[in-house]
Amino acid sequence: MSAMTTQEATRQYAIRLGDDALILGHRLSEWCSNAPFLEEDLALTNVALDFIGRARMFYSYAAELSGDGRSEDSFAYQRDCREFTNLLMHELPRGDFAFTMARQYLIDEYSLAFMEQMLSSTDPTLAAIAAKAVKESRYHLRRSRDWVLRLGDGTEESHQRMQTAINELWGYNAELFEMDTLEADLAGQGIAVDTTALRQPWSAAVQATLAEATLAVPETDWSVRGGRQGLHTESLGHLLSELQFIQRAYPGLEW
Amino acid sequence: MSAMTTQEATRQYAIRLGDDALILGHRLSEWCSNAPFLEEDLALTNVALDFIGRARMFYSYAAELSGDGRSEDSFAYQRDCREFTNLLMHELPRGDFAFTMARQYLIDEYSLAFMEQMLSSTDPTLAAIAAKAVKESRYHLRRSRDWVLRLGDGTEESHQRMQTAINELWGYNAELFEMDTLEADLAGQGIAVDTTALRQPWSAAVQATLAEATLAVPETDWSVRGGRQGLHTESLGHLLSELQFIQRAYPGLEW
Amino acid sequence: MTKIRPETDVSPQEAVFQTRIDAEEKIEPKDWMPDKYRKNLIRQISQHAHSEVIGMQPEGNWITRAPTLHRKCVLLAKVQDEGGHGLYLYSAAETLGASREEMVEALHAGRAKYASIFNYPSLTWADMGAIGWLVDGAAIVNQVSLQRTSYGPYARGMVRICKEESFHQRQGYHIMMTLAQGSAEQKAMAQDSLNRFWWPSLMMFGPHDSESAHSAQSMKWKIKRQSNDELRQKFVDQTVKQAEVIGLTIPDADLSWNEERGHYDFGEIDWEEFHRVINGDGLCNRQRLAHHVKAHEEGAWVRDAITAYEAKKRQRDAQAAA
Amino acid sequence: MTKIRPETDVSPQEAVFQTRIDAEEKIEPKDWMPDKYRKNLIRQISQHAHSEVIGMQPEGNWITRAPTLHRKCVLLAKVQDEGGHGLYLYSAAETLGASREEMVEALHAGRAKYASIFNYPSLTWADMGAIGWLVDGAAIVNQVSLQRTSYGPYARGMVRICKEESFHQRQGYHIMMTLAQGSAEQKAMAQDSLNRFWWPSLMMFGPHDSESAHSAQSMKWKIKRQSNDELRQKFVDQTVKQAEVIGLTIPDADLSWNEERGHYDFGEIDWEEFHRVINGDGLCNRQRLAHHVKAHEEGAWVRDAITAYEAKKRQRDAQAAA
Repeated sequence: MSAMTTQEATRQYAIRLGDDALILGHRLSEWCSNAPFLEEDLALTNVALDFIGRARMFYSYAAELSGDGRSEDSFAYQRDCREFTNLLMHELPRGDFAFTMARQYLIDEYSLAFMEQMLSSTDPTLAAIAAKAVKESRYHLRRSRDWVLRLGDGTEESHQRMQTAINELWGYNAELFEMDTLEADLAGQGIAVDTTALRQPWSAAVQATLAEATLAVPETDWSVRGGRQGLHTESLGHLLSELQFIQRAYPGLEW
Repeated sequence: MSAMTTQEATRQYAIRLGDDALILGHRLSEWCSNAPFLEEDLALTNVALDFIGRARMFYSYAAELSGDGRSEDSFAYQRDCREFTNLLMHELPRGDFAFTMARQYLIDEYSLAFMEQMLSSTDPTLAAIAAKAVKESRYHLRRSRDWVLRLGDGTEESHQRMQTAINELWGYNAELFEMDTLEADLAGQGIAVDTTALRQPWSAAVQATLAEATLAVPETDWSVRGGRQGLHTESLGHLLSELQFIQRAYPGLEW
Repeated sequence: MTKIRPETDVSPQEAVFQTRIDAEEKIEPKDWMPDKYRKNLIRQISQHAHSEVIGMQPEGNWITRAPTLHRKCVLLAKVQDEGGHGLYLYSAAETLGASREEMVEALHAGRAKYASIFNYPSLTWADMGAIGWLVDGAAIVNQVSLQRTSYGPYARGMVRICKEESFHQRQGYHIMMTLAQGSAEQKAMAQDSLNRFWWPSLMMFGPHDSESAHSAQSMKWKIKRQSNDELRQKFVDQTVKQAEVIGLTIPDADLSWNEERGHYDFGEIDWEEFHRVINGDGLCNRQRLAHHVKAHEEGAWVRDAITAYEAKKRQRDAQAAA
Repeated sequence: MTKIRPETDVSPQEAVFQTRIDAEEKIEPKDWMPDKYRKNLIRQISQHAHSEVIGMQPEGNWITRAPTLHRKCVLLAKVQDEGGHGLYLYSAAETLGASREEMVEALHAGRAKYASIFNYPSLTWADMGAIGWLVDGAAIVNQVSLQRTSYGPYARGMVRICKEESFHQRQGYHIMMTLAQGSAEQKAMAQDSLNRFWWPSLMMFGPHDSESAHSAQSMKWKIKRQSNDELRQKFVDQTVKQAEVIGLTIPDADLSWNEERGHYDFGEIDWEEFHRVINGDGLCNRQRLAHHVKAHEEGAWVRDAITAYEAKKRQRDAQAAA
């Protein structure tokens, strides 16, 4: 890290957060016209829009810090799998509605706490993004928490599906709260969020929700990591071939 | 057609046949590691390989007739949806195993008859391709016909699935036997196959198979067409974004 | 063709109803109305709702592939708006006594239709332009006219919908303009898309007035306010100029300005294609319906879960209150 | 660690068996063999079979995206060969009394393992090179040694498999060579892939001899013919040179030629990672198993249909004969 300026570290940090938001927004957008009923279709689209909007803000900031003519779209459309640094939970295929909602809930709990911390970032752009995101995340969390309750404490089938989803997601939790030197250094400067500190309150909140939803906290002993180093599941590459098709097939044009 | 040389017409004809083979081969290749049992996985891969191999022969011939430095890969990787001219049946998503096998059977009956005719094409390259393809198609047809029998006359579920598949495919039959002026002119010169003449024997063979498989011949009054004019179902674009990803993302390189 | 019933067999109630219609009063849900008026409206509004919902598919098809993040957001929001229009319209139909479940069931069973334009596929990004510009453009022409329709909830729904649609139409036109000003490939893509969507857009207004079922009675009841041909002419007149501005060519050799009529003359629509596509020969008919059925069926367990959860909650609340 | 049982409690049958082994005779399916020999072999052969079958997934992942039609065909054929190896191996295990169904069930239940290398994802096209070059390369070193294994069907299976594997290894190396000679992006892609697959390939040979369970008894029974560390050294020695030829760098700062040993010295393997990945923390563990289970479950109705069809056919044949 000694060789990296704070500006470069911040730029990379913004790209990471942009990647998280874009990839999750993409997975949510896949629900469009596929939701269990029309009202939910619109609601999911809303959340997708918020996340893609968030990605645009982070990428725009990264572009500004790059200062080499790159735009928000450069980051979304012109990097391959190994350059994407989203945390793995965001990229997992959408699965069934229980899986999508379980993931959304785990991420919304995380995201709200994260953005509340980022409000006081010494980097004014990051703080400003957080100010917008925090309001969205409050709404997202209310919704996704409700769904965990409704599906967990609904029918036998919905309970089973929600429990399976939570189990399948559980090993991706750990990565949310790990920091490499880049993030630790930025956190030390008051720029980045110290995610290790979010773990305890997050766990408490999630456990309370699972209990209320009559769901068991998984006793899983596995955990998968790698997103921040560009190590992904195989699903991400397929997502990118879709996401980037036009820009790759017709490079360098205005749309 | 008066403005088009025979060479140009033959080139376009070769691309059409290449497109049919590539797109079907792609759909078959999607089964790799997904078949109902291992032996069938290998068999499906074999058929996929034959069709992709066939595409390479047709595209190579088209490249030769183009005489402008294009290769077989130019046709596969550097054309967008509207330029692909495969008949629609080939591009439909793979569906369940019954759908894949029903389509394969309908196409194998067609393909064998087609290639038997193309054996006597006055164009020696097309005739040579047919000589190889005809042997493959005999094997393909034996296999896919067997599957129609086994699934049609197997369990109630397999019967139902096979009947549904046949019903869903039926409206794509008509296009197999239609010719535009390009093909009619080439057929008149003894180069292309007169597919209108294949319809009767094809129908008789298919009806006999369906009867043996205890399946009903659909009384469908719909038919969809457009492939030869580059009009497709929406699934083709997604197939291409996958198929072409590397060449689009890293253009102009050797692999 | 539905005949207008002669005045002689009109009941007193019906006469009053017609007087209110003639006076441009709005009919409201609790008002008396002839059975046929109700049925006709349910048919029309639910078809309109289904069209909005099925119409999410051809555009939804490009959300994951939109060429910029900005365009992606605009497209997502647009498709979301369409779903929202579907919701208003289902609600409007519900005020007439049709349940959403019944309407969806009628769609799945093939008894209710949706606009046949959505049986055409979206094959390139330019189609996101053409659909916004032409398909929404044609819809607006129709819907502006329906803002004055006689049934209150429907008329008010149209006011709200028209505002959003005209926004969509401008966005679609902007996509086409950008492509038309772009590379040769992009311009060709835009022209190709116009070629494919032009005639189907004209078909959206329905058969010629002389061939149109339901029309005469609908005009009398002011469910419809302008005839198919009048609306179609209006659409052609405005769209030809828009095409000129961005340098695209309307694919109609017979198109020419008729000084005398003050309108564009245009070529004959291929009604055979119209009927073929409506009756099942479009590139996407089966896929559109199958997509909707699949989402609906896959969502059944979720809807059941809500019902079960709400019941448990009511029971708990009741026990707490006891 | 399995201990070699002292000679004293060896039965006469077992002594004869060991004499045959020592004389390099092949044991055949109908021959008497100790129960533990049988179980040990079933475990090893079925794990080997599962590895071939699960190994279809990381490469299958790139079939639809291969960059040229030629490479696509080669890759398809390769993945097909892997499935074929799975088949030979299942058959070899079946000669020992294990049914394919049982073996697949053991895989799905997590009782049977597959090579942990396949818990790593294939993320770029270069991985098709690295997997062929390194993973097949490592497999060959092991399998060449197993051509002399004491169980006849397994030894003969290995002969056949080795021929195809060495073909695959050359294809993989050729992909890497092409990339290494390509653009800067391609070269970086190749190097990145080597970086990711190098250490996991060394782990394929299993724990150090001093830590290896089953090994001593397996060596005595000549199920294994060379130790994990011997095989690993052989792989390192041959691969380092191959990397040099195409200008890629082995990601090991401790790698150096040891003149005295006549071998390369190399750095310590991260055994913690090895155990983490084997025990569930790899990027693809759950996905690999879920993929296999899903295909198997989705194929159930097809397998049932075959059974039903064959039964009907037998019945018809019997009636015809009666």
